[in-house]
Amino acid sequence: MFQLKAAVGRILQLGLVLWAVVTILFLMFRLMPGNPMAAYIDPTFTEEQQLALMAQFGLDKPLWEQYFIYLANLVQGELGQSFRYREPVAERILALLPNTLILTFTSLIIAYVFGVLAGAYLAWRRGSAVEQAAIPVVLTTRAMPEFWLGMVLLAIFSFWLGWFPAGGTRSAGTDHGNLLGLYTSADFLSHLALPALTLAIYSQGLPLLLMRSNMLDVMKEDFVTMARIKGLSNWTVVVRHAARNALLPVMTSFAIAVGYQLQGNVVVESVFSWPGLGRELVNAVSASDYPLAQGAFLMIAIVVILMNLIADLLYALLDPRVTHV
Amino acid sequence: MSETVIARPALVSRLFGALRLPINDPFAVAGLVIYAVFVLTAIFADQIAPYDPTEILYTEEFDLAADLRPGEQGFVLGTTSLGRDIFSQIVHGSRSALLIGVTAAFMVALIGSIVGLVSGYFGGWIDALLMRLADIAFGIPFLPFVIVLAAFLEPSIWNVVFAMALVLWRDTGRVIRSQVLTLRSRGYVEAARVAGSSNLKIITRHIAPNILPLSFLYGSIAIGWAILTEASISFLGFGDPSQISWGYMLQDAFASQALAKQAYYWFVPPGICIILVVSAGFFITRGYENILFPKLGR
Amino acid sequence: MTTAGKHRHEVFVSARDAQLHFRAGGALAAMRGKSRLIKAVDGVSFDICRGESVGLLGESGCGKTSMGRMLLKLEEATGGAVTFDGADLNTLRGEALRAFRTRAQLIFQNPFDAVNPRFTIRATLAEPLENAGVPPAEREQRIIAALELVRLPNPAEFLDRHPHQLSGGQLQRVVMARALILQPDFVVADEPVSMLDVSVRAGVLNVFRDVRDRLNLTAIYISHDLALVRYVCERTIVMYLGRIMEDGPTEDIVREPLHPYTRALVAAVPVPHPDQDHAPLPIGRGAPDPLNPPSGCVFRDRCPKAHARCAAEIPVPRQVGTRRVACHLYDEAGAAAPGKTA
Amino acid sequence: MSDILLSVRDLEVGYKVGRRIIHAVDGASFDVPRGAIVGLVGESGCGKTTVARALTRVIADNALITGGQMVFDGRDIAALPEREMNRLRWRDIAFIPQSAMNSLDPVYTVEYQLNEVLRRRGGLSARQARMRSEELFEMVGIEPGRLRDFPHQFSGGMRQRVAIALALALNPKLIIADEPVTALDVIVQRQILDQLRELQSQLGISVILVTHDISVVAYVCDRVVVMYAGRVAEAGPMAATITRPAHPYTIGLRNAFPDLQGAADGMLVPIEGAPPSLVEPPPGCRFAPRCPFALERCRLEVPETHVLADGHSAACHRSGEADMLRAEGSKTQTWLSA
Repeated sequence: MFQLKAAVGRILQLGLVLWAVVTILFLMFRLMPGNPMAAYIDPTFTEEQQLALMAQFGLDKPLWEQYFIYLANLVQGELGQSFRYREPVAERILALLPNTLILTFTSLIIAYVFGVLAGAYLAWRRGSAVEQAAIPVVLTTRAMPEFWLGMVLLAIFSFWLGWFPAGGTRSAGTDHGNLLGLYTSADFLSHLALPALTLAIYSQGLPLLLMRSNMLDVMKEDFVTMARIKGLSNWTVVVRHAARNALLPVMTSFAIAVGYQLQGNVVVESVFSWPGLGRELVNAVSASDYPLAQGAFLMIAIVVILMNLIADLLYALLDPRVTHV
Repeated sequence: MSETVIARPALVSRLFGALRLPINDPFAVAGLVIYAVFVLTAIFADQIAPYDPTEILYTEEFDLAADLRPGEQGFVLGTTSLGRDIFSQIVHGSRSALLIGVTAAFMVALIGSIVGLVSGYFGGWIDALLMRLADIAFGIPFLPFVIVLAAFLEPSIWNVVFAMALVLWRDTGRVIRSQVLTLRSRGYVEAARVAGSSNLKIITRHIAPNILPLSFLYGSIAIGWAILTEASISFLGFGDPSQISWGYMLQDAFASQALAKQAYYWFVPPGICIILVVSAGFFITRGYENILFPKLGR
Repeated sequence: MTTAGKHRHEVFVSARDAQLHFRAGGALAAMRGKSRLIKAVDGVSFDICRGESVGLLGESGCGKTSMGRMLLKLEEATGGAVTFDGADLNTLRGEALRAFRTRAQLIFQNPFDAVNPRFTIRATLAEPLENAGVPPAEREQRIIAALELVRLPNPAEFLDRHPHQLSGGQLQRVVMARALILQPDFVVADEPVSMLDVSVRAGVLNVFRDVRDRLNLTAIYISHDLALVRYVCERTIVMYLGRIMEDGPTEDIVREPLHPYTRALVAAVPVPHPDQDHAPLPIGRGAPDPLNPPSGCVFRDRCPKAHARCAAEIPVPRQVGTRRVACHLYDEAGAAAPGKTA
Repeated sequence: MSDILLSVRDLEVGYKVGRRIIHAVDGASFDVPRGAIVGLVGESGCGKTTVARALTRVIADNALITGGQMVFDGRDIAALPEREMNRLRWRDIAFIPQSAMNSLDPVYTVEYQLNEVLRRRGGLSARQARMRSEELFEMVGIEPGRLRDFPHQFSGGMRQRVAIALALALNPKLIIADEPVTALDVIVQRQILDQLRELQSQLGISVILVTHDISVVAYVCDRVVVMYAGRVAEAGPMAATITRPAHPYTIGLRNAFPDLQGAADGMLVPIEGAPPSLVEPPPGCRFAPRCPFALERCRLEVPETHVLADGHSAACHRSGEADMLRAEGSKTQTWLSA
């Protein structure tokens, strides 16, 4: 039986972490040099708007009171107004989230499918020339700045060969109706290709190396030796016993990788002008649009924390040693 | 006490022995060689670089030496759109990389090791507190955090170091803590307790020498992280414009349409340099791949 | 003190209703509701007189090692008291604790784990001397003397070697030498030969017996092996799931075990000759589960003689002849021998 | 049909360490009769476990069988092509490991792991496999209801019973049990040994019981093979070998073993020294450096195996003087002066 109690405990714990991150965010934006009110009030707002915001965020009150107002606003999903877009931050962020998620998941799924298979293969071919050559190459992909890889791919496939567009999610003048229509269109997919490939190349190293080293560890386990002594076929030994056991931590790493990836997206989205959370964060910070920056940061943090939680739950669900006590 | 003075050389040699540098692994050797070249380049940058990296150069015909291809007019790697020597920028870029890499790695390894040691050895409420702090650090998205921090603080390469010290100790701290937990249950640590050794003595004599290799491994990984982070931050335009770094060069190239101009000589070399230095750290720690993703090593 | 039989000396080490309870999985697991209370030691009382050697016998998970660690203040009792030479170990601090650390020593189970692999034998043996403030000039001589005491031939040759250059038997002697170098009066040996090969075990056991007699040590010998305990201890305390089942002269326990658990234990010990009893053991199948011990007598779920009372009431140890037995079978006999309960 | 199920002759198994080959087993010969339990006994590093694994031909990556024969039921396992060897595995030769915890795959139920063997290796249908699994669990004394449990849900003793059930699954002719009770407490150990002995005699299987514990051998074995430093020192019927040992090593071992039924004041006598390094073993008898009876000859010449009586043999130059060795060897003084 799945342990509900343990899961609830973990959720509470991560709730605590979320609260801490929110608090750090509050302090960061309030204690920054200069006028703390600048975090919420654009000097170009009309006086009326300024007063309304002052009241909403209690900016005339002492810091601790502001903090509680800030928390109360957060709980209601109230993140303030973007200076640049003159629209609620929450709406803006929720509109950008799908773009980021689709890029993240597409690239990670590619990376994991490739990484798991290649990792298992390299473990199986341990000591061979292929393995000797592959590992340094994989380590090198982990050492690349993602945005640089994106730049190289852009220079080659977009500017030189002209196979893929250079940025954005759709070509000018196209309209695909709703989101589903957009995401399934060929135009969108050709825009997605390069950024997804960039992130996939960077990310595949993690599942690959993890799968390989887990496999190598599992292959040393007694139960694998026993499977051989039982006369089971090589396929059964390697796939059903070694790979099945090695896969467990790789699966849970997927969720954590989503969290990591989201941070890496910040640069890759900028290179490919991909209208996602990361690029929005960068632009907002550059343009001193603090409410928007704060909101984007918060959203990314929430996904990171959520993914940490999912990783734990996944682990508990997949490992019988945790599930069946 | 005279005894400690005598014991010191032995301790030092023991510490170095503890690092167990993998000199029979060709990739590790390659990594060490890359590090050596990198460090030498950084130290002698002024002697190696033919020009000041920020100086705007002119050709013999007194034209702006802009967008020259490699080899033209004697510029080994060509020039930028503003007429600066790319090769000199590469050479000087190694300075900021070294500076950031080493200080950040040192901070991360130091803080992580101390947290891990204290948390693992003493346990109890200190452990609970430190590990909750680590949980929080794991909840902070690192790159966005650096961006926001860099935006609020004066542009400086130290922002990256500061941010890394604030956040990235978590990985090192956790792993070292679990290592300390195993060590603490070893018979010889218990034996030292029974023999009446103080906590300080047990930590310095029996535990620290065993975790030093791990700190070192994390340090070399952190060098790579620091350089990559600085590159990302500079690329996004939050770097220190007065300091030439590889990330700054890439941003300059990207913003100056180098991709469309097919100016590979401009944006490829800095990338290669970053890859070389970062992968050097990975090569040295090869065989310890698990430490690349500590959160997963349950 | 009636249990001590021939020892009519003062009580040196004693446990009074000693408990060691802890939560498995640490504080974090407790917060998540994952942990459970483990009663490693649960209400153990005994007195050990100066110069006595006592075996703590039991299966894995019976609490014998935890009890041994409490006697050395490596764990603190969570209930009851453990005293050493009249001092309560839980309140021992500062100078008194330092003095205790020189007087009470531990001999480890696994010699390869018990010495720091980076240290030479000299450095290993010097550590307790440094802590005790022995001047450097005297140390070498004390180290050699300690190694001679444990009959390590040509001790000077070993001083600069590292542990991996020694055999298990040699290393275990080094571990014993380290325990003895400060001339303690109390030693706890935790399965000191279980990791060693049979052909060298006897040598280490003989050294242990010899040194104990020569230094008039009070010794606790923790083991799962009755035959070994019999070789080194005149008195044995049999534990099961954190409690004492039977306590008395070893020879009496071997010849005529009283507690049903001890009976099964004695019957189960294999002997190295062909003519032995193959009758089924007088004990139920299954294994002790420290997480869910039965109510009343912790042994009742495997006991062939369990009756209703065993589930309802925890048996109190009673004097039965030379021994103390915690079993409801002896309730009347216990009533005959007056007054001695925990 | 011969009475001998397995005949091992001059078996050599080496481990590649760097460029050298270190022989963990260096010319071991012994027989396993049908329907008998043979104890393979010796101290750590004597090669007993290596022999056991060599019989399955599933050995460490750096290990190799460098010589000798293992004639099993008329066929030499050492020379069998891998395909045919694999056909033999588990159907004819099964294995009980020391730690069933590590030898059962943690992510599958016990039923899955029994099924795997029964169906993939035994060719049973799903229904047959289910019936056989239940039958096997009943044989080893576990409720069939626990088939659906995962390995970690069993106690140490129960897991060892599961391992026995697995070994019996395909009715093998030989079961190799590698220290099957070493990790268990005495009471459970005794219960498992009783179970093993009972099933073995019921089914008429041969068992090789690898152990370091002479008491265990004395409790369950019919024959015993004593190994020392990669070679067989002495082999014979259990009772004869234990009561009338002929090799000085066996004699010494007996003195070193505590005996709960012996006199209370008996002294244990160690064998001084340690087993020789297998990297550079002594040229003659490998026990000679520790042997109180060693002659000049013992240090130079490898002793041959001398047959003493029906099936009892010892590899000792002085085995002709076995009675004297025994008499002298039982004295403490003999061993202390060595």
